[in-house]
Amino acid sequence: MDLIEIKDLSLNYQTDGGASFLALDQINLNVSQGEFICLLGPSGCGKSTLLYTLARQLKPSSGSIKFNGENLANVRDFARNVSIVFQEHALFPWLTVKENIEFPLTSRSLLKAQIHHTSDYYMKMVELEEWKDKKPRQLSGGMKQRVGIARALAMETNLILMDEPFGALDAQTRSMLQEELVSIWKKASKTIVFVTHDITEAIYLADRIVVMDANPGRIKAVLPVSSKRPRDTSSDEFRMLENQIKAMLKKDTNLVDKEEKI
Amino acid sequence: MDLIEIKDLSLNYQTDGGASFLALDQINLNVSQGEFICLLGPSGCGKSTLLYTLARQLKPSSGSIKFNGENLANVRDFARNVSIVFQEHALFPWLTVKENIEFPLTSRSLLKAQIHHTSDYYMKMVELEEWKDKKPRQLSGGMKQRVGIARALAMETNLILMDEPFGALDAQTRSMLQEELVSIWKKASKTIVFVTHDITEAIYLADRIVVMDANPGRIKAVLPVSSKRPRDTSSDEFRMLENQIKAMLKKDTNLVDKEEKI
Amino acid sequence: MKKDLSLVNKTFRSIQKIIPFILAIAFIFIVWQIGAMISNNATLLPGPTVVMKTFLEFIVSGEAIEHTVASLLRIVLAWVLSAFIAIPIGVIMGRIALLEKLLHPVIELIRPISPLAWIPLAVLWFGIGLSGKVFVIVIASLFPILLNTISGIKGVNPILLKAGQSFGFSQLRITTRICLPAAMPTIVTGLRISFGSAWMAIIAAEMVASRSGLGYMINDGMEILRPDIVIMGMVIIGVVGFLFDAVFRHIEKLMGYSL
Amino acid sequence: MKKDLSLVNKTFRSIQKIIPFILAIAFIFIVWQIGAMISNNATLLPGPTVVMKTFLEFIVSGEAIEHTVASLLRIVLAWVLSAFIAIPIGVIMGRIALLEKLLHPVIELIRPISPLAWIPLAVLWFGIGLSGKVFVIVIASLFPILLNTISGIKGVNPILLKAGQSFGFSQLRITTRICLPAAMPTIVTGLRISFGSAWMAIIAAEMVASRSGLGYMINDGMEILRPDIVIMGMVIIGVVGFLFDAVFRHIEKLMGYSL
Amino acid sequence: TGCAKKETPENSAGQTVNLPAPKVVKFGVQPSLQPPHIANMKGFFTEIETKYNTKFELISFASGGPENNALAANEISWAQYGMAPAIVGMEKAGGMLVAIDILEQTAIISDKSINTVADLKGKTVAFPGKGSQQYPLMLKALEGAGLKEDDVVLLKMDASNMSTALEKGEISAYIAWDPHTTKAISSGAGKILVKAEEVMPLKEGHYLGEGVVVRKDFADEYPDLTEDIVKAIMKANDYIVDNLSETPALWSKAIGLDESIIKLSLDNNMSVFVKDISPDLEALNPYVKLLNEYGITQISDVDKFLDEHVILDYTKK
Ligand SMILES: Nc1ncnc2c1ncn2[C@@H]1O[C@H](COP(=O)(O)OP(=O)(O)OP(=O)(O)O)[C@@H](O)[C@H]1O
Ligand SMILES: Nc1ncnc2c1ncn2[C@@H]1O[C@H](COP(=O)(O)OP(=O)(O)OP(=O)(O)O)[C@@H](O)[C@H]1O
Ligand SMILES: [Mg+2]
Ligand SMILES: [Mg+2]
Repeated sequence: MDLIEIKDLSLNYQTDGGASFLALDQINLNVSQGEFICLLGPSGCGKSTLLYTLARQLKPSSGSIKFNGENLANVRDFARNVSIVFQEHALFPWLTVKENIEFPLTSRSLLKAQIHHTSDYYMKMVELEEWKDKKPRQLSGGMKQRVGIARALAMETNLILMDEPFGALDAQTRSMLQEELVSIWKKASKTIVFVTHDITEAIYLADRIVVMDANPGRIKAVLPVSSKRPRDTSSDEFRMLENQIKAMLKKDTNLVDKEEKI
Repeated sequence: MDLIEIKDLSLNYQTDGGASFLALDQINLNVSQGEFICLLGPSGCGKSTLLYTLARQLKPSSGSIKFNGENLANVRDFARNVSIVFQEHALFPWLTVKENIEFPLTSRSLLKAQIHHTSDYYMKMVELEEWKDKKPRQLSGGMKQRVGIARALAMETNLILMDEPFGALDAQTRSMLQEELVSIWKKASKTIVFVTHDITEAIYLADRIVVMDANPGRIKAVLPVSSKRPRDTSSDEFRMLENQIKAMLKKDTNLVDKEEKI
Repeated sequence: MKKDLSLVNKTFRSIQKIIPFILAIAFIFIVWQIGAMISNNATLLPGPTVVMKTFLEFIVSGEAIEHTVASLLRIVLAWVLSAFIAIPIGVIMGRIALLEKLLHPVIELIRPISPLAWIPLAVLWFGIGLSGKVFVIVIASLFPILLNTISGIKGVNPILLKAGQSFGFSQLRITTRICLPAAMPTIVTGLRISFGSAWMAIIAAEMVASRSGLGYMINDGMEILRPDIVIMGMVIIGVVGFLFDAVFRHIEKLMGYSL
Repeated sequence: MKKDLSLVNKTFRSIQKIIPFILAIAFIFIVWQIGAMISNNATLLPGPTVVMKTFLEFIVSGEAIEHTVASLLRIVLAWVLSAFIAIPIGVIMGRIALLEKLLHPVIELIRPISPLAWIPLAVLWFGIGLSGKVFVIVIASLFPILLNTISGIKGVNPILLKAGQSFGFSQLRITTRICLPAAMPTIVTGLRISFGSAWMAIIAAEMVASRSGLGYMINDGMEILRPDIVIMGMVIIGVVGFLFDAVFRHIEKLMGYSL
Repeated sequence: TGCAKKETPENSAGQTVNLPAPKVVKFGVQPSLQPPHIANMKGFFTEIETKYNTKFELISFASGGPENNALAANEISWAQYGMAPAIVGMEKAGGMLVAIDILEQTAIISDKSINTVADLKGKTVAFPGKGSQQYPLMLKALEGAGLKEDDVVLLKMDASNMSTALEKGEISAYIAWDPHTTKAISSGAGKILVKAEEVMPLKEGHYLGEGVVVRKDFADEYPDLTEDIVKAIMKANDYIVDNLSETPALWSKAIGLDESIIKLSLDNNMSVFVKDISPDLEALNPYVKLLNEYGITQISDVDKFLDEHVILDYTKK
């Protein structure tokens, strides 16, 4: 049994005018335990929508999502099963690094000592012990994202959802964090669903890449990446996959260009 | 005689505490007429500082800059010789596309008809005629940058300075605009100094890449790019240059990482 | 068919917009009625019905309109005057840091003093006629415009200034053609707040000897033991103030969009 | 050596900070002196020297301090009360859109009505003691806190709310542990503005009935044609208001940084 | 000025041409039972307007303080108000007393539990401010009962709120003028504790209520006009005394006060009018001294003060 089973999932946004917008159209996807999945596609193709539907923050219009064989809507203690790493970190500016990481745990009935133990463990994992008493504004962008990752890890959920967590970072920091994420994912043996619109990133990270298509949001292809990690971005295998996906997306890009989103 | 001759240029920022920060240290660089130069380097290496010194918005602490053989500070009618394309477009939100492009010309003693003629010409060049009566907020990010480029072109200066003009755009739009920029540069036969921290972008665009180094801001290398345009980003030549620059910058990146800018 | 639907939709939505307003009035009336019943002192807090009756009388006699118009004229005059004084000064202060540093404390020292306290000086300098009242209102309405203009000008995106410089524009041109339009939304907000302050100062202003206006009506109502008139005046001030604010907010929104 | 220099620097810079303030006072004094000379009406506008003399008398007799303290106590009380009323209501309105839609027009209808107009009702409902005065000040100081709290809560970065939801937090926990701290800087700004409004309402409040306070002093000075007392009161209000605002701005800045 | 009128008004002093007068005569009044309202309603001012080719403007003030402010700023040249503000106006605002046209209008109103002024010891008593005529009268009343200012809690408040405070039991008594006094009586919340005349019988067994003040420079520049205005007020006063039952309707129309309250005030002798409204020096003198004693005025030479500021001629003519 797969961890996630998405079947015929559609999602309609109700817009103000009374009209509706089909953001996800007949999505079918299974994710197995421990897998690293990347959702890739042009802006507006519904990547975030799909992710937040998995996070139960959006309700499907039709279709079903099973989590551990159970209907997603019925999963109890949802926050112990699924955690999220947001784009632009979503840290609480008035809390220190340590407090940010511990914040989700404060609503669980845990002893203080347990909470400290957990946060220390994951702060070590993302190499932030030295910065634990700093406020987010004192951190660089990359460090903020590491706090966000540590926070999600500290929730010790099976599934971690990530919405373009590295989108706002510069190229160097970004590739560094990608490396780190892969090693953490291996260490902690989590299941990750990762949204990106960067082709290189998707190929570098994913076990399988879910290429999506806009208008309506559909799955265009699911591409397995078989090469061993750490992956060499200049290898021929990498190149080929990159060019294949580029070609796939090209048509979309032109479409987007012609319409010129306003 | 080269268009720009920079000799032993240094620039010290005076900080609040009374201390000073050496942002440019002994820069020597010549730019010839019609050349496309890219300034490449990690964040904080002084790329923008160098650019704005050329734009005469910052004063050198020592050294000299010659423009057309004349001392830069003495160039008369400076705005007719040098124009700038800013990061994040710097369009005036209350003016239409056409008005934005014409705005720099309004302070010159030109006839209305002349101004309209000029703006029409460059609007056509960047393919924006259809959008001429729209306000910036009605445009996509890529279109805004094209307006910024058209505005700089319409000033009909010999030298155009660009400070990461595509930094805020997504990958697809970005590569499209790079293509366009190259073709416009050829058509209008301008001299361009272009700041970027994206290696691929620099290789795709430049005649010569000026690789800079941080702390203090220095020129590390000046690499000519000889391959013919349009350049193929997957060609071996491209790859090699890319890896060469990456290796060059690697040391810096680690440095930056250790120091963790706060 | 589609068009019809959208028309129905539109009407429906504008009705929807008025509903909270109507509910608000109903809510206030109910609280007021209860308050009147609890106070049980008709000579001091007449209920809504009594006030409505007085209101009708004042409408019929034309006094309600007359007083409202008189007050509005004073306020609009003072407000326009404030704008003419405050916007230029604010622009100059926003552009010249030294001047701002020097004048800001002056503003901050004068600002806390209520318009009420200025009444004797208003009488001395400007008399008990229109200008005296206008002065008192200006005291109340000047500062929001001034402070918003300064902060609007200082808050102009520096890249727009850099751009202006790169065009070879003079400082004057940068100020009038770039800073002023860029600061306009903030200035409009200042104008809105200022109108509100002016409107609140009308009672104080019309304490300076007057024979018309809502403030006069309220002051006089107190003196001649007519609480119904006092409360009617309050209601008119509330409603008219609300309506103007709504109009200004609309303008503000349009301005914001157009930028 | 380096330390010494930085100390000198620091002292120098704090002196630099006070300079504009001193210049402002000097400026006001000069304008005032000129104004007094032009008006040439000592019964209505005495010059700075006359007022300084009165001020010294009032300092010696202890009255200046006594009135200032009396006013401050009333204001602080009313201001704290406003905060206790407005922050919870504001938080609830900010969180529950429907409630905001319903109550917002009520606020906007009541807000334009000057505290002055409420005096008769203040006497009726709360009497002439402390509570009557406090009510009048609350009318002035409630709305800035309320409106800032609502906008602060509504303006909380939605991603923080999403994060809270994803942690499995209850609505109550999200409100108290996320919305409230995130809105705190805006609320503090509201508290500062509110203190200013309260301070401006002191003259109106002390019209309710009093034997002390700066408002009382000014009202009384007006009645017995003692403009020196009136102007002294205005100066004290200006200076004390300025100082409090400066302190609040400092707190606001600290708050802003810590976020 | 400068308008030659052919038809001679009967009561004119003889001149028919070029009677000097300002364009507008600004007259400060209050919305209470003041004779200038009656003069206005009965057209006595209109006669003067025609004769001098001028205009009367009655400007309403809530109390004597702001009225004095306006007088000092030369924004009004005539003012009718309580005797204490009148004397402050004479001292500081360049005013001159020309008439005393109301003898009563002030009283101490108390709740039912207070029977004598002495009962006020330790109680809270409201007064309308130090600039009012009520303040010295209150002090005098206390003095008469053997009390000092500190023996009661004196609270300054707006007269219009006093009866509310009394009804709510927050004060035990207050001192005010009509209609604020009558209001508490008509609502049953209060009763007259003492009337002003009992505290300070200054003229014909009455207290000195209100007076008319003119700016000295106005009287100097327009002596005839000043005389005619005083006469118009005397005429109004005579009318009030002679037609007491007609006046409530007139006042009510002029100031908006309810007719029944005005009637009640007159029936209770809250407002007392007499025909002799000359500023009687003998009556005034103790009053001026009292004000000085209480620190309301800072007149250095009390004995000379009145000579300089009161013109008896106008009313005696
Ligand atoms: N609340 C909403 N109401 C209506 N339409 C919405 C809403 N949220 C998103 N959409 C629309 O649904 C589509 C998919 O949005 P989504 O945010 O999932 O895209 P995305 O793939 O994450 O894009 P990006 O890369 O820009 O983040 C878009 O066309 C968007 O305009
Ligand atoms: N006004 C200033 N005062 C003091 N230091 C400054 C100032 N402006 C820039 N600096 C410093 O000078 C150095 C170079 O800055 P510059 O903006 O030129 O870098 P850059 O290469 O353009 O970086 P980026 O890619 O982040 O734009 C940086 O370390 C920066 O902190
Ligand atoms: Mg998205
Ligand atoms: Mg830069």
